[in-house]
Amino acid sequence: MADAANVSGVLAHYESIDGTRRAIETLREAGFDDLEVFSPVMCPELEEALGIYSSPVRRWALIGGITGFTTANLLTIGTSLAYPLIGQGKPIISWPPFIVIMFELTILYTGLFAMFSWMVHAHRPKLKLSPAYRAVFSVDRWGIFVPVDARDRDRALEKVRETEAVEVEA
Amino acid sequence: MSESSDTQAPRPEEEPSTGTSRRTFLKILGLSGAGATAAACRPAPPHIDQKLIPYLVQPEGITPGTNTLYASLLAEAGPEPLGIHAWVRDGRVLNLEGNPDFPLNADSMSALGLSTLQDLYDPDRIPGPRQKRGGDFQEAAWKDGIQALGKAVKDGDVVLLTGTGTGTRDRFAAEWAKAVGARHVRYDTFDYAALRRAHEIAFGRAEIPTYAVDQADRIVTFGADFLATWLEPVTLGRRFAHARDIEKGRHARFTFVGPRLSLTGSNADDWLPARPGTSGPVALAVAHVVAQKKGGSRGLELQGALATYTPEWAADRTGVAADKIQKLGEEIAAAERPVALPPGPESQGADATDACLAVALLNYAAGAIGTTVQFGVGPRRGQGATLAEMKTLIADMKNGKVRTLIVAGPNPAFTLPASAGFAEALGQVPTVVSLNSHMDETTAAAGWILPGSHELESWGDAEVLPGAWALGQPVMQPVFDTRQREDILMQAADAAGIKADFGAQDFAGYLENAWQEKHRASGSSQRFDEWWFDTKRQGGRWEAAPGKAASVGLSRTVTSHSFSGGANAPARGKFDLVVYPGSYLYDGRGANRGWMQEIPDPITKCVWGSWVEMHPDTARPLGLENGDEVEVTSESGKVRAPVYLYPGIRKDAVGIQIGQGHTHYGRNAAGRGVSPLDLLPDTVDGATGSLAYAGVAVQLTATGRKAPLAKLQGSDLDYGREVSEIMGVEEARKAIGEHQVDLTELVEAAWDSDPMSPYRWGMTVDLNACTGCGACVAGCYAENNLAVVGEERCAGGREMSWIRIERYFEATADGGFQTTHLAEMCQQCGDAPCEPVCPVYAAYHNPEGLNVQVYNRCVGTRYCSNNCPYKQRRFNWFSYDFPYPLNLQLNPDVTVRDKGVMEKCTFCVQRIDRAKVQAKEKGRLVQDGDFQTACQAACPTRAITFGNLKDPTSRVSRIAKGARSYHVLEELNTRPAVTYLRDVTHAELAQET
Amino acid sequence: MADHWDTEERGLTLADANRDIMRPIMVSSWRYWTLLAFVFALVVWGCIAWAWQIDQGLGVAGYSHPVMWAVYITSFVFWVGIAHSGTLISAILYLFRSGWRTTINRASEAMTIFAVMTAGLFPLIHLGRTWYFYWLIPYPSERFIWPNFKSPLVWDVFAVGTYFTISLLFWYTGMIPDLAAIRDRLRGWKSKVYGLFSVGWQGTVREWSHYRRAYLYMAAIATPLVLSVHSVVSWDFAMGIVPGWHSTIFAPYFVAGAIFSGMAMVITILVPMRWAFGLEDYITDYHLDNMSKLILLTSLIVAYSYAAEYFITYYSADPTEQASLFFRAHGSFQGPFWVMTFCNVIVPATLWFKKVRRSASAAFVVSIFVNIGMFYERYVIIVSSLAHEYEPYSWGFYRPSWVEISIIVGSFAWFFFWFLLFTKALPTISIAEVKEHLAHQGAHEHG
Amino acid sequence: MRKATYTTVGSVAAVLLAVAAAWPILHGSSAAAREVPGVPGAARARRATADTGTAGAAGAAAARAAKTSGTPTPASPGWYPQPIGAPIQGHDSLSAAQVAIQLAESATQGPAQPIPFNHHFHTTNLKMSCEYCHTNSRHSEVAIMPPLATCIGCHRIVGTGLAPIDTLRAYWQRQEPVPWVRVYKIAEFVQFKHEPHLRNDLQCQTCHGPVQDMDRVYEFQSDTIPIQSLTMGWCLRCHRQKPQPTDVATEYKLVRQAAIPANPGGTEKPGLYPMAISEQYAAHRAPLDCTTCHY
Repeated sequence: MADAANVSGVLAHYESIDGTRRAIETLREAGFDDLEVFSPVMCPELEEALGIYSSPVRRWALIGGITGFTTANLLTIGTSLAYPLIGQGKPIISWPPFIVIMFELTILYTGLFAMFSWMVHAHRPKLKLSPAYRAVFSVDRWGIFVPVDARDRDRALEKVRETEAVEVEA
Repeated sequence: MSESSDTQAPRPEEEPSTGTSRRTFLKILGLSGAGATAAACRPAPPHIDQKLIPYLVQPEGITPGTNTLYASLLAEAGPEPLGIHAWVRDGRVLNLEGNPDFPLNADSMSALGLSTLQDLYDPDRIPGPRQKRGGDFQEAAWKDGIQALGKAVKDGDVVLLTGTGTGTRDRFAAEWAKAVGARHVRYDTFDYAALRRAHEIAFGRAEIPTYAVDQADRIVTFGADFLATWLEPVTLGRRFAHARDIEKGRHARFTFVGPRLSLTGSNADDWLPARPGTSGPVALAVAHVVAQKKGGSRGLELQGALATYTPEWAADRTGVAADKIQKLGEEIAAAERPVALPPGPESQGADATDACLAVALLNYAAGAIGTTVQFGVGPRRGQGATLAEMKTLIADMKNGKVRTLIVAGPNPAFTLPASAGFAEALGQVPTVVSLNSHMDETTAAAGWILPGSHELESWGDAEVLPGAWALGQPVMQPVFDTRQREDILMQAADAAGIKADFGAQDFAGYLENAWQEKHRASGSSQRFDEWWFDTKRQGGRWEAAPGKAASVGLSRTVTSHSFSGGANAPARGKFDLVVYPGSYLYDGRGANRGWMQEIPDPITKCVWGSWVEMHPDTARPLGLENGDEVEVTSESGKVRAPVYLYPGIRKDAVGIQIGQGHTHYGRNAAGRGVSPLDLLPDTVDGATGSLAYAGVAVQLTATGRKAPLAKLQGSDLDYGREVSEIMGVEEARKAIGEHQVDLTELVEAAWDSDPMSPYRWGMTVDLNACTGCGACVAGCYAENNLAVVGEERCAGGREMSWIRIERYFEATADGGFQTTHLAEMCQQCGDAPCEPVCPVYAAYHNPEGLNVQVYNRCVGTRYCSNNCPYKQRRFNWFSYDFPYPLNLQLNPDVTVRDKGVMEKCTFCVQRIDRAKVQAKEKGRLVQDGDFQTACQAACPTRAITFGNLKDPTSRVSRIAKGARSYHVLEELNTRPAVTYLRDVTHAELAQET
Repeated sequence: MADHWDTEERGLTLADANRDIMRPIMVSSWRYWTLLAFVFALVVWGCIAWAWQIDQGLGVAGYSHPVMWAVYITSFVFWVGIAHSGTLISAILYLFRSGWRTTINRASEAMTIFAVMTAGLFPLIHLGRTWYFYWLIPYPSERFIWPNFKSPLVWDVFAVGTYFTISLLFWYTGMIPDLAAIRDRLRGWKSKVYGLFSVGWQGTVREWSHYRRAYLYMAAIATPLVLSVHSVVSWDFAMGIVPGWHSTIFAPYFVAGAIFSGMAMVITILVPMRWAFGLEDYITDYHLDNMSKLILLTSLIVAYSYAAEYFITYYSADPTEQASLFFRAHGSFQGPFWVMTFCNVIVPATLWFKKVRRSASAAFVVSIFVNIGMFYERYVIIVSSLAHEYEPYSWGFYRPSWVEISIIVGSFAWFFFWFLLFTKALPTISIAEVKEHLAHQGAHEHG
Repeated sequence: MRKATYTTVGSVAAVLLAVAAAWPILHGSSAAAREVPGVPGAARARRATADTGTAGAAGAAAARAAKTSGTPTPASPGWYPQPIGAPIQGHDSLSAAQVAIQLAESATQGPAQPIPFNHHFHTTNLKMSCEYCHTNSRHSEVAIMPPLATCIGCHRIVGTGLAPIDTLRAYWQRQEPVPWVRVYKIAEFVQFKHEPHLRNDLQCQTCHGPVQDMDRVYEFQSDTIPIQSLTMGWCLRCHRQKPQPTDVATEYKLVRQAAIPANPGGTEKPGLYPMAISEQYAAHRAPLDCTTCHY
């Protein structure tokens, strides 16, 4: 095909999650580990198939929480000491009300960290899309891209043909 | 130099502004307190903001930015002469306090007295000479005015109408009238002719005795509202509080006889609701009983004369049960030093003299004459023309016997009943010249207005006690282009070419001459100028006041005197009309003073209007509720006003207050409310010819409309919520007897104030002493730049007053009620709910225990107000303006609050601050007596005490630990710094459930 | 009637999902624009009223002395309450893996955002000196003065602020794959714009894996957040000593109320929406049924809270408290009180009947009642409590002025204005999640 | 392995963020500085060079000198109240060159007055004290502008023929006060009092700057206080320097202790504190309380 030219690899289209999963397994057995798999929907099965079991995002979330909590502490206590004014005999540093602030800031920072960490780890934001990306992948097709150079190309093609690919670009 | 500066050039020690023109020292504002003239966060007017205008010559004894006190006299403020200290800063009078040396009101004030400030700075004052051309007044020059007046004087048939007085001003008026061949008529709204006449009949002394209420152990008034409007309210109020000082073991039982519980009545233990104009017969019957029971020589003298006037005789005439009269009589007979006070205007009918005479006899029978009722030592009071005499004047005016009428003070066109026809008569007089400072009804009918200065801008004096003289000196340059009244008259005489020798160029000189005589008479060793200087400093000379009362005997003729049976009962379907002078408006002179309109009436708690008081049991069957408009009709006229349900009035009577219903007199007064004087026929007391206010029957018809009635009190009952507390007198005596003051723990908890601070400011309010007169509220208005917001906003609950007097009814066992007046300001809680909720620390607890409100930090969340159980915080819904010259009265020490800011009482923190600075200079802490809060300074009965709760030696810390002390809403544990002392009554209270 | 989302019967495919849900974005009608213009006009009118109030001072509103808080704070609480269901549906139901949220979460999250945006206006409108609102925000200044963190109002600033941020992120994150889909569907500058917001999403499994975690954690933290926010709001009152406010039941009571009103508002919005955009295949009666059940549940909780409030008061034997609650039901504000009771307790009871639950129009009517009822609830709590406090002297009354009414109307317009823009510019249903649902169904068939 | 990196990076980030958040609180000044447009000192030097040709060079030189020599540092703040008898800051301590700068710029700064009164001449040359004319400063909250009589007192004789003096006399003959233009204007909601400040031995120069070296008085902006003058922070810079009886933490402890009336008869009882402490309190604690200035 026309645009297959600028793809240095093999791109296969699939119409179901299971098909894709099976294809991935086949390809990985054949030693093609560095696959790029496109999916219109969120499907954990494929992650397993690709051997992705964990994401660092959770650690970032934790760190964010800690940061927020510390900030809240410093903010509430620090400002109260900056100009100590007594109201209704409450201590200058009175924890119960401060806990509300701490709670809120903890949540806030966790959220922000989670958000930005997933983007960082997914190498987003990006304006330029991968050459292997096809618009149908955002509609109802799954895609597997096997980046191979000319030498392995035929072997890859033949492996791909074994799978349930509905369309193959090479 | 402005016109004003060519009035009498004063001496440094009197006048802070030698040589500078008025405009100039107004600008000195810029120097001291631009803060006061400009609202928070709003730029001040440029001339104040951008320039610094110094004195030309700084008068000695004046320190810009500090208050200078001047002793002076208020003779026309209200019912009584008040000795004052005027607080003057940068040439402006800021505040008034009582003059402690003054023999009458001493260091206390009345609301009316304080509000003269607003009279002085009234934007509606007549700014300069005016001539009526083509129906309305045009600006004119002084010299033309003087010429015109001079010509009129030359033409003759002149009547000079002045108020009554006991001083040199009165003497001058008489002398001037004589010199120019004019007729001098003195007129006051309320003449005490009947009282004088009665004592003339009884004891051959045509004078008003002084009622030593403070000496009494049993008090009964037959209608006199002596705590608000009758004779000398402030003085009598002080005496009354003294007689009922429970802490000293005294508590004279007090009975009120009359159709309507006035402010005085609301302080009484018992109420005998006699029909209007029938307190005389009651007094007779009581005297009868006393004469029987007490016997003694005096009793025997009278038994014969009083034989026929039995309680039964009185009962069916007055509507008071015979047994009650009997009981009262017995109690008086049993008392050691009882006192009976005569009817006041509201209960003076066509037989006023008889009524007063009856009371006089009662006093005689009870042995009060000479002890609690004293002759020859009482306050002097000028006698004005009675209605009868005024009617002759009116007649003369009508049939052209009067060619020129000079009005210098009174406002008869408003204060005389419409039926007397003074207003019409004015029309018949070719030349009417008014020297009044306000555009009142009389002045409005004048052809020339030569505005006289306010008394705070004028010279004057008064003989307050026989031989004791008070001096009134001008405490500031005239605000407007006005002149001392007497000077105008003098100049007019000159213009008329009359060679009258007053011995001086102007009245100031004339007055000084008069005092030179006094100096000679006093035989003082001082040179006159020194003596004169001291006189001005202390505000008068009282050494000559007589010590002991004159002794009097009963005149023979009395025994044969036949008394009237009092006014007749109204026909079926009609009501007795009770017409009474307003506590704040008095005879209407308070009507244009914003404060007097906006401070709620002590009884009804209504503002800015008129109302018809009715008993609920009468109104409800007629389907009338608060605010329903009714038309009140008598033979002489009709008025329309909303109904107000008041359980303190007889079921067959309706009450209307004097004071509203002005057609002129300024923005606050004109066209507001109604005047009951329109309903009065010109019936007079037979013996004296003074107006009969009582004994008028009126008809009531509901118009079916609602009329605005701005009542500020939400509920009349406190539902036993520990807000106002009252206890029986025996219980109180017991408690006080057993009580030990414990000063080991002065403040409940440390954070009430910072442990490191030597201060915890606190206040006590003695509900037993508090009569509810409202002087404290006026004092607060004057000190703290409180805005006057007007009727609609008051009706919306947006009044700005920092103190309010809550009036609650406590049920008594006999189905009646006792009234308590609770002066409530911010309680400065130690554990203040308002503080922690403020998101920006605008409300916080200061180290000295004050709940501070930092106006410029406030963003206006209003959470503090929600969280204040006492609802003592006030919010600036709008930016309220102080139209010139009212802004000149603003206190530079207090920020004027702008819209969107919460404000409240902070115990006059500005005064605390000054006191601390001065104390630090002396190297000590602030002590008792260093300063007073504004409310405390004003209080006539000394019900308010203020001081440092952490100082074991301070009065407040002891009083706060007293037997009767409690905190409002104590169960909330807000630990207020304001402690209340329970009210005490002789009445038997119903069990609160 | 299916008791699940019967996609097979309806024969939906992944492509259908894309097409149907994107339709409003692709085509537009004059009706839409007229409606938008009308709503915008109302917003402008509200702004004028506010400007007048700032210029004149708060006096132009109907406040009186005891009643210092009124309809502005009422609306604040009301809108914060509305905001709750969104995150509840998206976060809590997500954690509970309730599939039926799939088609309604996007719209309700959008509603959340706009509701918070509306709610956030009212504290400003209500301030006496709005121009100093920033004093409530902690920022360093030369004065050394900071906000008072002991004040519930400052808690509000943080709670609402956090809630807005988190909801926005959550909403946006969920939308990224859909934005990508739209990007791929469109051409030209529009495509570029959507491409920008879709942060170059191309749905590789690696992206999905991080994305999935992030989304999960946000759901996890949004859940406690959603419960905390209305608790904090309720403490604005519970922390006060005003009788009728000072009650420990407030936090749960308010949270339940919030979800109650929120769900109602979701129905109020979804029913017309699905009619207008023909989304009956996605928002089915089954979904309405579930939402109605939630409304019924929360209505019962709210009813219980009303009862509990009275019981506690009776049991406490505190005269002021009792007087206050008696006044609430029989005083000058009894009208609003009984409206509230009727709308929040009686009307939702009809949802016991499956027929009502399953009928869109019926559910819609009920939801309208609930919205009204919940507005009145806050009104009653705030105004009637303040009007009848400790000091009998300062018992008062309150009636809103034209300014307040204009501003309230304006605020509703403001909310719908944003929502209309949303329906035009963004997928009103989460395409990705719908397709996920369909895809896995497909998978089961195959497997 | 990767776990470790994440944790380290994370914790570092956390600390950084937290400190960033806390920075302004711990260093109010740095925050405050942001609120001041420009650094006055620098600006001043620039003006000097710009406006007055030759004096400018000297000015720049002097400015440099000042940097090295006696410019007070916050550690020992020159603007902090000095004991009585100490040379008035800037009067004797300023070098001739610095005086030159002062004069040069004061000639252009500040508003023009109806009469070009020269403080420099009266104080520096004639060695007149400030309080000779501003007599009130120790007795009242306002220092007052001198009454015209005070000026005339000397100038009836002195300075005949000088234009400004004639203007002055003209005012006197017209018996008209001089409408001086206000230089220092404190916000209306601040209740400032001169007397306590002078009684605590503050020099006029502390707030008003080296007036004695000003041809025309302008609003003084101290180099050592990086805050707009006459703002709250500007005041607080002194007030916060005042020795406090206790630091906040212990104060708070005291409050709590005193809340429980421990050991009866002891002085720890609330309210009954040894007057010594109270006096110290009275002397020192007040200046930080809001009610000192706002009511």
